[in-house]
Amino acid sequence: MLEVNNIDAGYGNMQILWDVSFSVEQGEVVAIVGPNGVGKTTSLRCIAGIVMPWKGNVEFLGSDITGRQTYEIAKMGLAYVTEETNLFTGMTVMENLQMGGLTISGKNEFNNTLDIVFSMFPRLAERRKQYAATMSGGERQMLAIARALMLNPKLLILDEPSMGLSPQNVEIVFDSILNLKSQNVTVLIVEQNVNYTLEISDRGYVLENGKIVMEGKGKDLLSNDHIKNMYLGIA
Amino acid sequence: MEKKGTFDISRLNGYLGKLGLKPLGFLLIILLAVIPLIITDQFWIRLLTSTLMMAALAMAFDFSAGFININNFGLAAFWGLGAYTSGLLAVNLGLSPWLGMLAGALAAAVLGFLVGLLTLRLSGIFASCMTWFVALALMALTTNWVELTRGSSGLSTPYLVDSLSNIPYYYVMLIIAIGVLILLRVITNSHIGMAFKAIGQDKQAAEASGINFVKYRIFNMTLSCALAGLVGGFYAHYTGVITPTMMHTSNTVEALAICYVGGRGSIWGAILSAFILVPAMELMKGMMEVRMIIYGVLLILVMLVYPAGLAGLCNALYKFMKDKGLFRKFGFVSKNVTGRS
Amino acid sequence: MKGMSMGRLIKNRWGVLFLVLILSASLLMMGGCGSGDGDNEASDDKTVKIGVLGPFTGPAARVGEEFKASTEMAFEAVDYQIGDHEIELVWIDSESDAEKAARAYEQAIVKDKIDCGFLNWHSWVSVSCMEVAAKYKIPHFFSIGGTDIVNEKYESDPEKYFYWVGKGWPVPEKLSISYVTTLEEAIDKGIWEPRNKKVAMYGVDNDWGRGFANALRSQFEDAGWEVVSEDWVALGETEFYPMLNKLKSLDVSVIAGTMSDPPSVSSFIKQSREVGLESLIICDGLGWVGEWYDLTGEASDYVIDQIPQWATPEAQKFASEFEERYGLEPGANSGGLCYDLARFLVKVLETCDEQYGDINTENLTKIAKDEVMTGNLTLDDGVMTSVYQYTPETFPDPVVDKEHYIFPVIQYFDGEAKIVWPEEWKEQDLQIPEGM
Amino acid sequence: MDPSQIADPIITGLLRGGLYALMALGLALVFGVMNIPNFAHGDFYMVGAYLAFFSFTAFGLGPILSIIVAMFGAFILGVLVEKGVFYTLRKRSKKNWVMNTFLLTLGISIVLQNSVKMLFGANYRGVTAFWPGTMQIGSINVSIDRIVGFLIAIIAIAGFWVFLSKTKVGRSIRAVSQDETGSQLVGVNLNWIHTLTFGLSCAVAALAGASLLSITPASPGMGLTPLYKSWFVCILVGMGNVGASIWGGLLLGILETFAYMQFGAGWQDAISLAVIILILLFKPSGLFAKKGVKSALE
Repeated sequence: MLEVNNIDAGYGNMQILWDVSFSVEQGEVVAIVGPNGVGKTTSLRCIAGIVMPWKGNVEFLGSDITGRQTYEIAKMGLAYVTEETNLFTGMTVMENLQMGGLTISGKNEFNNTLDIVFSMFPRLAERRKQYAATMSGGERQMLAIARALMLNPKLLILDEPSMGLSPQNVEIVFDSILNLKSQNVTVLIVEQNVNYTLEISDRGYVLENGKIVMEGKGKDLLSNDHIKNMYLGIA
Repeated sequence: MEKKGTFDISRLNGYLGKLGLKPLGFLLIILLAVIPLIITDQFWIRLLTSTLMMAALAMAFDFSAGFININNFGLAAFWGLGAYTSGLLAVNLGLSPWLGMLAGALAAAVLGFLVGLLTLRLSGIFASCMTWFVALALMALTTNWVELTRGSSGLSTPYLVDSLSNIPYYYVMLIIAIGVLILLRVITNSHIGMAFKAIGQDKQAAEASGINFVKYRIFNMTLSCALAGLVGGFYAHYTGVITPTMMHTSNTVEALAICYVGGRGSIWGAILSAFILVPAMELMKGMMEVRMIIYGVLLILVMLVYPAGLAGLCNALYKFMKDKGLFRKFGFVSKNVTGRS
Repeated sequence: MKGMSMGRLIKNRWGVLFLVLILSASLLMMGGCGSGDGDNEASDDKTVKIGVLGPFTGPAARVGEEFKASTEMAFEAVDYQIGDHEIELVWIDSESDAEKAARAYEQAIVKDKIDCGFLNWHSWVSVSCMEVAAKYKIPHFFSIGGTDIVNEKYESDPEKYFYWVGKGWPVPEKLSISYVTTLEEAIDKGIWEPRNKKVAMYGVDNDWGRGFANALRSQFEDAGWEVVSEDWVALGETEFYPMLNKLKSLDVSVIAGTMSDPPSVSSFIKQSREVGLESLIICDGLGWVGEWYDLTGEASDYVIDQIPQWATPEAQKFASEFEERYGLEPGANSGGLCYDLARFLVKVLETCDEQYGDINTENLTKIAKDEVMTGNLTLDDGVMTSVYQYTPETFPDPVVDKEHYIFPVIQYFDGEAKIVWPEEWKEQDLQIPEGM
Repeated sequence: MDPSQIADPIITGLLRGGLYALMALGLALVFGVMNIPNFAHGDFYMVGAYLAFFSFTAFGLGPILSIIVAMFGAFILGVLVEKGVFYTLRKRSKKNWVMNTFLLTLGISIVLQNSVKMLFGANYRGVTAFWPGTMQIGSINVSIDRIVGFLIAIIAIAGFWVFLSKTKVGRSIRAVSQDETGSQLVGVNLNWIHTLTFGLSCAVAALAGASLLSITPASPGMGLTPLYKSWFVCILVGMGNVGASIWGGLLLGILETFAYMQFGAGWQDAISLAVIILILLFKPSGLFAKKGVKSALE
């Protein structure tokens, strides 16, 4: 459903990505792992239309979306939870979710989606009047995922969902990802928490220095020596 | 890397470099100095005097706008403050206009210092707004304190020199303008200039690298205001009458437009654009509104199309010519090629 | 930074094109104008340049428009020709600001090389331009700016400031006394029984407003009135509720003062009715511009002003011609007075031509000194007032009395002015609204 | 002390403040959503006044219709300006955006003012009254025009509040002001919202100019005073705090009226400015600065 073909990208004069290609199939959970600053986030931004790739193209649901505007891509059913979460901090939980469901036209449909999301994140249901600015890191991450789900996405992209969270909160977030997987949502996830991530992923890519250096089934990658060396600290 | 044949010119270059000048700029200054010998028409001399004055104001503006990223929206008020200080001292205490100019600069510096303190905690655009508010308040005060300033009726001030000729004024203004240019160029080319740029771009990062934000910002505001005050002091004794409308925002806007068309953060670009814009505007005075519309459109276009302004254009041409080796052909070899950026 | 600027330049061809265009355009312009200047200098000496000073832009631009129109009409009547001299008018915009005016005036002297100056509206502009005229020894005829400060400046050095030849408007007290006289006469005759003898002064905050209000103030005090307050408002102010409410609570019988710009004065009158001010209003200058009634409406009823009327057939002819040509209703003071003064100037120029055969700055100065100042040369067929004459005693003011220069006191009803003073011209008695 | 001495200035001040609040609302909106410090705001006020004048006098439309025409006209002008200028700049570069747009608005202001001057001259064009008559409030008489003007301001502000908090589009506008990327990610068309916001802000300014026509006649330079008044308000309450601008507006109105009555008409600006500068000295982010909202502080 998503195909990234040979993209080069960067900022200003600095190239970050070199001939990067990967794909995500319907119903899969795909992970991109790699050290800091190798271009994981940049590649996601290329998909979401925030960064324009210099070369190559991105196909989503069979159509070329390279150069399309972010909001158009979002409307096609691609939800992207960024590292910074990009929540509307001056709005309540409810309003954030209403914004997430902006593309839903009918009132009933909206309420149904909301029910589903609240059933996944009961904690948010309790706090619907709370301002996003006053929430804890874990709650924000949850809200960000919930807001993305309000889009009824065909593909959900998560960028470092465990970033800066306490172990307890990390668990909550990963549980919800597993939950999504069970509900047959397609997920593309970028994480530094390699162990956890590859555990729950169907397939994985390893990005180093702006290039895809390895790809394979999640479990296979976990047992790979290079991965063990580099990311898991197992000699 | 000095070549034998170009030894002298390189030496000159070195001295000028210390003053933040280039040989071409130096030539132009000499040209300006001899202009009254060539053009004797009083109108042109007056026009050039106004041009130099606007150039000096625009340079003072650029010193804040182009470096610490604060558009001093109240610059005209500091200009007016200098003028009123000097004018009032001359009228009431009989102080010589020459000392009055310095007093004007001092008064503007003090207020600039206070405004610097006042805006210390504010970021760029809000600091600009604050200077604007202070300027509006100052203008309101000047207008309403009729007992002191004669309010909007204007204050008649003694002339600087007792002569029908405008040439003395021209030279005084030329000296002030060149002084401002060299002073600001020397400062901005030194480590202080780097510090200004650093705090203008990112306060946190600058502070993290050990730059004293408070000191530099206040120093910048004080100096920029003081220079405006100095020019104001001159102006008071040039026109012979000053009114509170001097402090009007539209005068700041004029300096601002000149600064931006010239190229922000270059200092010397302001002179260049003043020499194009001020005479052009003056000659179009018959077309009142049209000329202001041109001003506005020019400002919009520069911002949209080529924000580096005239200075950026010149730098690009300079570099282009240097890359093609055109200077070598003419014997201009510069040690310090980035001196003008 | 530097490395990038070239890259940007190449990428941005439009930018380069645009800047090059500006550069070449401005160079062309400078070149073009430079050569134009050369032509001017080469033009023959027979052209007489008259710098007409007026507020052509800014808050009093409306007055400037009337200045322009009436001056043009006066000179068209002689076909811009005095003897074999051609007259060229140079418009000097004072923008209602002393400093800008002085700059523009000096510019006109050095750039356009005017032979003499003419007209002006504001006193503070007079004061600043007097200095310039004195500096360059250019005679400037018949400026309307009338307050004491102009006279004071003249008296401080009559020799030096003589070049500001004759004011077209006397000091305010010479005219403003008529208001007090009008009210006192009405009280004597029993037409009006004021509930108290309290008066509040107001004025636009400049030489004119303060000069006028101070003159009127002492005249009121001399007549036994108590002045209870004074308010100065900025030029262009349109918000008067706070001030009017204050005046209302002071319970004065009369408020008196002046404002010279149309938006202020019309807002003031309109709002005075809105807040229900129960005082007789003396508003000097309400009718100065033609369209005041469009701005105030019926709020101007009962307001007292002092303005010459289009009384004579010549005056009416001028007014209708003016309106036809410029689509503006002329104000008596700005349009009419200016027309008279321009005709006076034409007379001055003609006399100069007859006596010296050449019109230039020097000869005009002599005419000013020998003929105008002495009262030999007068304009006695003015459309607004009987005779414009100066005498060495009154100089720089014109002679003010019923035979020469005086404005009737009028009261407005439905946009029409009715003369209520002096007795000889009176159209009706002073009317006092209910409850005052 | 006579209670009316306190009450009268408060009433007068409130009537005045309502329109300041309306102006400030538009300014705060554009700054909050688009990060543009709009120095041409006063000129849209001026455009509104002119449009209302011509609709009322030349075309004989009623007062309400004239005001509506003014709003729509300014909205369209605002949309054109946004598309022509800010959109172009946004496409080119977002570097140093606040300063660059500030200069652009200055340019727009110069162009608008002088174009109007060229077209209609420097004359003052006013109407004596939209709705003749006066009304007694407390101990003072007030013209119906002022009361209607105040009501228009209050209704417009209330309408805006409902629009921003209860509708999808309004919420999107707020979302954009809080997080541009976030709002794009949920499918908000940023360009559209920007254009709409700028147009609305211009319409609001024009609304204020049009409703005040009988008090302040239209002239090319009339926009400067409302411009800096609305800047006072915005900075006073905290930049970008759209909701608080109403309180700021009313506060400024009252402050000015008291200054006017105590010290005379000329001093109101100096006094109110001094007070504002003092307040900002102690509360640099404004009186009602909200956490998480863009503030003036570095």
